[in-house]
Amino acid sequence: MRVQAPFGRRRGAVTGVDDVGAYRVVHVADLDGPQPWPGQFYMLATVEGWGAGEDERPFVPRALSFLGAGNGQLSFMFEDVGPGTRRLGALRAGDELWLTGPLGDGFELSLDGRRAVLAGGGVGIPPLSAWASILAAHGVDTTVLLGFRDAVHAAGVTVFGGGGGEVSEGGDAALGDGAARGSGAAPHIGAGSGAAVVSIATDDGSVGHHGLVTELLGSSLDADDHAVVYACGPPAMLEAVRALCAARRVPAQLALEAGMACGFGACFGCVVALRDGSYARVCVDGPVLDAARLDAVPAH
Amino acid sequence: MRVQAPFGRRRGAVTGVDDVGAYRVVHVADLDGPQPWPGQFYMLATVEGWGAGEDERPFVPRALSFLGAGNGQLSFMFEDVGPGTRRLGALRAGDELWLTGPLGDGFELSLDGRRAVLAGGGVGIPPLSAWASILAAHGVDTTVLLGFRDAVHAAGVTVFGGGGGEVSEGGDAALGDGAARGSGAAPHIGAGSGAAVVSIATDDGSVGHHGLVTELLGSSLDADDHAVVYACGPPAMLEAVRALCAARRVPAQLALEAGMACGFGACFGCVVALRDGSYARVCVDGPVLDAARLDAVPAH
Amino acid sequence: MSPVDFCGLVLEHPIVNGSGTFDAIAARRTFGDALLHAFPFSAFVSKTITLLPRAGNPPPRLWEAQAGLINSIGLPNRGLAGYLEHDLPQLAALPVPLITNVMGSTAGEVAELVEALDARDEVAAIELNVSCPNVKTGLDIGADPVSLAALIRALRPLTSKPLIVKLTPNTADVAVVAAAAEAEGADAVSLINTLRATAFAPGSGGRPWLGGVTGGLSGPAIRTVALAQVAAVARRITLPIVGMGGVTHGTHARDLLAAGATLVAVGTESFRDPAAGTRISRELKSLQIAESASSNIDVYQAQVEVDANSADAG
Amino acid sequence: MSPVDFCGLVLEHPIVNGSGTFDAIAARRTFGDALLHAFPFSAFVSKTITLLPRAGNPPPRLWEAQAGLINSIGLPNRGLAGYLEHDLPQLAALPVPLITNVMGSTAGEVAELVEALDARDEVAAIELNVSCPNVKTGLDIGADPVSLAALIRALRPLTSKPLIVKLTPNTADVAVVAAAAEAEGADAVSLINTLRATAFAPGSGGRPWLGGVTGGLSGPAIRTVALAQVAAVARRITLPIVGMGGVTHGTHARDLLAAGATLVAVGTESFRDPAAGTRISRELKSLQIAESASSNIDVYQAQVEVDANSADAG
Ligand SMILES: Cc1cc2nc3c(=O)[nH]c(=O)nc-3n(C[C@H](O)[C@H](O)[C@H](O)COP(=O)(O)OP(=O)(O)OC[C@H]3O[C@@H](n4cnc5c(N)ncnc54)[C@H](O)[C@@H]3O)c2cc1C
Ligand SMILES: Cc1cc2nc3c(=O)[nH]c(=O)nc-3n(C[C@H](O)[C@H](O)[C@H](O)COP(=O)(O)OP(=O)(O)OC[C@H]3O[C@@H](n4cnc5c(N)ncnc54)[C@H](O)[C@@H]3O)c2cc1C
Ligand SMILES: Cc1cc2nc3c(=O)[nH]c(=O)nc-3n(C[C@H](O)[C@H](O)[C@H](O)COP(=O)(O)O)c2cc1C
Ligand SMILES: Cc1cc2nc3c(=O)[nH]c(=O)nc-3n(C[C@H](O)[C@H](O)[C@H](O)COP(=O)(O)O)c2cc1C
Ligand code: FES
Ligand code: FES
Repeated sequence: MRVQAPFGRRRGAVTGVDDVGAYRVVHVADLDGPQPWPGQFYMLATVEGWGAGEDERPFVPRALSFLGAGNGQLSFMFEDVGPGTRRLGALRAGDELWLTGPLGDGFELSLDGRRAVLAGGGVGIPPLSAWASILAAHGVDTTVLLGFRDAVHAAGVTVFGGGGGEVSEGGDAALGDGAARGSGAAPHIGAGSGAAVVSIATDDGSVGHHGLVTELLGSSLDADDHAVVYACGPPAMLEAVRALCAARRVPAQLALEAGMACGFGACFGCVVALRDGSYARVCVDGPVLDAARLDAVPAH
Repeated sequence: MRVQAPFGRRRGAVTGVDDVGAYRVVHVADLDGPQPWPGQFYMLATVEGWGAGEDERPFVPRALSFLGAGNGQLSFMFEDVGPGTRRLGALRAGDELWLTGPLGDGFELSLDGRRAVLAGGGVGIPPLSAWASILAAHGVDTTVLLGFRDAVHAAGVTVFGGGGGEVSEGGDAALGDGAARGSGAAPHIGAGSGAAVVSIATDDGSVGHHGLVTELLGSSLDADDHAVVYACGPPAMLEAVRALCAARRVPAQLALEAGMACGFGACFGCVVALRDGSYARVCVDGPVLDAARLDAVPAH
Repeated sequence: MSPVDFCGLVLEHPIVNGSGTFDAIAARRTFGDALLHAFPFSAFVSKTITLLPRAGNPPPRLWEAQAGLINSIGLPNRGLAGYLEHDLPQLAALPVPLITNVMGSTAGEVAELVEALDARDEVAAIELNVSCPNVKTGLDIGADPVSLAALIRALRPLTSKPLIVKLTPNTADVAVVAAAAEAEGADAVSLINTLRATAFAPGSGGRPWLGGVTGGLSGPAIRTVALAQVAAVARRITLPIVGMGGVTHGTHARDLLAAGATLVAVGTESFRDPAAGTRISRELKSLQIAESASSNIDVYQAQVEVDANSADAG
Repeated sequence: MSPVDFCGLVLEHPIVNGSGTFDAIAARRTFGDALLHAFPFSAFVSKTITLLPRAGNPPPRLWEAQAGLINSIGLPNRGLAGYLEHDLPQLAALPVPLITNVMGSTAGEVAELVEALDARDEVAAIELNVSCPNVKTGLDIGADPVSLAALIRALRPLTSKPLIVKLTPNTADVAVVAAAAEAEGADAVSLINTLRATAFAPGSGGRPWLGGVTGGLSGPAIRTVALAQVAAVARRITLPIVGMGGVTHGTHARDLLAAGATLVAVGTESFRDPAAGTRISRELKSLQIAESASSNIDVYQAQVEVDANSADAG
């Protein structure tokens, strides 16, 4: 599912900044931009000071999924992993960003009566959180399974159920009736009330299940495999999800990452190898791809 | 006159920032650095955000004369003329600088009974102001002639008589007894009390003489040419001072500028053509050169 | 800005795209018809087309360098037949003339490409990418004036469309190569292509990051190298030149034009700013207006004189 | 860090300076004896010396580029006699071995330089700068394997000191040139020298900024080009290599060593940080300790595995 972007990059002012666990959430004014679809992303660069980080980088803009969108605002969530996210993390209200988007293909709402399972972790949260809001708005009951390093990172789960760029409380529990929170106009395609049940796994056991999120996913699918899995997270996790779903013949949609320069198909830099031997550009053919098209999720 | 620098660059935190007319004055902590000599300079770069300005510059550090030094602090004064000074102008208290220096040869105290005339303008003020303090401390009466674009720039004159990095009031008048302000240990080599009389010329006549500072200098030397002229300012002004002094056989010391990469003789980039046909490196053979060594002050 | 004549093509302004740096088909999917209404270039240069389809290099294909980017894309394309069938109709719908860029590993391959494109009205001009190793010498054909001359000699009779030779910068004296292209009847040259470069995976102890091992450096880092090469070529030949390399602003375009280029191509900057072509052509136009307003007196010199006469300049 | 053997010289660490980027005599005037106590390089490479004195190019000589610097210094030096009389005694007082870099515009000139330096005990090794145009071809001698081979053949018998050939990067295939140097008995090669580049005075409508018109680009902008060239040369020859180009951090030095260099030279970074050599050799040492601590298991791979096994990685 794709919403087209205005042509070119545009400026947007930062309206606020939050810390959510180990993550930074930045809210940006985007008054004239279209409403994006979950799984889509934006290319972002700061207007000032882009280029003077470690090793004279960043140079190209950075791809970030939107976490929330609405009321003329977009929000993004990230962790400091390099010069680009470090610079973005230094943004304060009033600072300006260049943004291009929404870009790429988002998740497909093709449940065919199956239940929705959202699996992911770390900075894979934003598209899943945005997706959970849409599913809730459509009255789809969802199971959300998230893996984190530890409790500090797991606090990132609180963005779930926020929608529209706001951040509300949440945790390892049902988030309540989602339809009430989502955009009222959405058709009620789900069988349920749009409730989301979130389970967490942590590496160190400090919150939720002590172990991997794929263990939660395995148990969940063992219990009921009439599901579609929507996943986003680090490559190794996505590959584990892919393999697990493939083995159980459960359809899965994976929101991939790749090093990008342009985000709109111009550079052919962001490819992932497909099962048929060809390469797909993650930015225009994805970032959400049907897991069946991949033999494996590459390590980078 | 040269004070040697500690080897290598060192970090210093900005302790304060002032606006003085059209100029910015930045104060930097330099607890362990030596006391520099007027006319010497430092190579400066910000620790963060150097390199992301217009056209991905600045890359190399920028040469700035010190305006004041003492009490573990250095101060610098500049106007925004490009990406380097723009970035320096964005510094706030607590931000950090890389600094190397003091560098180069400063002014020589070789009056031989002549009076001291300081002539300059614009961002040529810092070395003259520092020099005026030393001359005052030595009991030398000085005539200070400064040219500015307009009243806003002329307000820069208030740094005169400050010394030690502090900024006091001042203007188109005698600044009083300088020895009292300078470092008490200086020998009293001057015939006078160390008073400085400052005259200003502005392009638009909004303050002081309506015209060029070289007109003030001409009149002053017409009245009494038993003088040494110390000058610093834009190339065209320095060249006018040089020509005027040469015609009157008045010795002059010119504090030159040149595009620099290193500031310590390493790159051979900052040369100026000498009368004898050779090139001198402004950073190690200057920046203060005896005017008699030059045929002309080059435009850049 | 008055229209520009480039090998008989009348273009609205001097800014085109660098081959392989703008996929107008993907951009239309992303930005919709807005792309056509505000198309950033005065002519569209296709990515390099080869006779047979190519998948391109394995990822990673990009490395972010200092003020630049290394790519080892590996010229993925559908091949000639796929280009003619799928891409050409869509590219013909663009509001500007189409320049098709081709490469072959033998003269025969290139000849086949040129003949096929010569037959298509949608193609306004042909650009020849000669950054391709000569099977005998191992050197890029474009690095060696002798191989290049032989190639152009073979191709020139095959088309009456403008033939642009895209030179490689990885050579000892690009002007000599350009002169060889001119002597054999090329209509224009374009330069610079990317500089050969590589990077290792962080902390890997020397494992090349790029799937293709070595790639090409583009972006601001190469701008001053591009300007020197364009100036050197312009001093040697009289053919029109498409100058490129690190252009991110109108001032850079103007420098390349001043160095002797007729057109300027924008590559990597479109990645950072999809509408960079439009912005840069506007910036260029303002500069040109400002310069002609000062009745051919050098604006900068005039400015310097003003400064020198101000009181500060004393 | 264990000492490094380079052509029989035992050096304390692998970091030296690039020729022409550190004037130890001027630095001593500026920094005093502190320079000797904390000398940043394990060997000192002089700037290029020619037979006769040279004043160098008219200013401006520097242009600040994107992540780099263009210089057109023009090899100012006192000439051989002046070097031997004035500079050599002061350079001999440095706490590290001295490598003297020379250039000549004819083979005879270079021979004279090499013979004179061979006679001086203070000189530990001779570096030959071959970025100098061949009067006949106009090409840099170092861009052409044939001219270079002839030159080395003539020089090799004149000295038993290590002879390092500083290659030019402005060539189609630097490995071929390096192989020619090896075949004729050079002891080592060093690369890369600066990339040919230029800039126009702002707003001048195309007037070259540099007094020397064209200059050479150095600094981070050329780092990835340097790494590709060093790797290409290391694949071709077995001689020790002095790798350089844009090194600003220990990681860059480590990359060049991983690519096959024995020593790494720091050039432009010393302008930004006079003690960069010391910093970079320390950074390199820490990296090497960290890597050997992981018992030859690739640290980064190990780290990746740790990440992949963390809960975030699912
Ligand atoms: C569609 C999409 C959506 C995304 N959404 C999010 C999100 O919502 N939140 C989030 O935090 N992240 C997101 N990412 C990931 C984010 O874009 C990348 O992690 C980005 O590279 C971070 O930039 P950086 O400069 O901080 O780190 P980088 O320095 O780019 O480091 C990230 C990785 O890039 C590689 N790398 C290191 N140096 C270089 C180099 N010089 N050149 C090329 N590669 C290098 C290494 O593998 C490194 O681990 C998304 C990515 C994509 C493609
Ligand atoms: C010894 C010494 C002492 C100095 N003291 C002071 C001082 O106290 N206060 C002060 O304000 N200034 C001082 N200067 C001048 C200051 O160092 C320069 O003006 C400096 O270049 C400003 O940097 P910038 O990036 O702001 O401007 P720049 O961009 O460097 O512009 C300044 C000039 O550099 C040239 N230029 C433009 N682009 C480039 C380029 N890419 N590469 C090379 N040159 C270019 C042009 O002529 C331009 O007018 C001093 C200089 C010297 C040598
Ligand atoms: C990602 C990428 C792909 C490219 N693909 C091609 C190509 O297919 N054919 C070609 O002739 N040049 C190709 N180039 C080179 C560009 O057309 C251009 O010559 C070069 O990038 C320098 O310009 P720039 O610095 O503005 O990018 C490519 C460059 C990049 C960055
Ligand atoms: C200002 C300057 C002067 C140089 N002078 C010489 C020289 O005299 N002889 C020489 O062989 N190389 C010279 N070089 C090239 C350097 O030794 C080095 O090869 C090049 O700068 C790349 O390294 P870097 O990026 O670390 O500076 C000079 C470089 C610079 C920047
Ligand atoms: S990021 Fe450029 S094609 Fe995908
Ligand atoms: S600035 Fe480098 S020698 Fe003077």
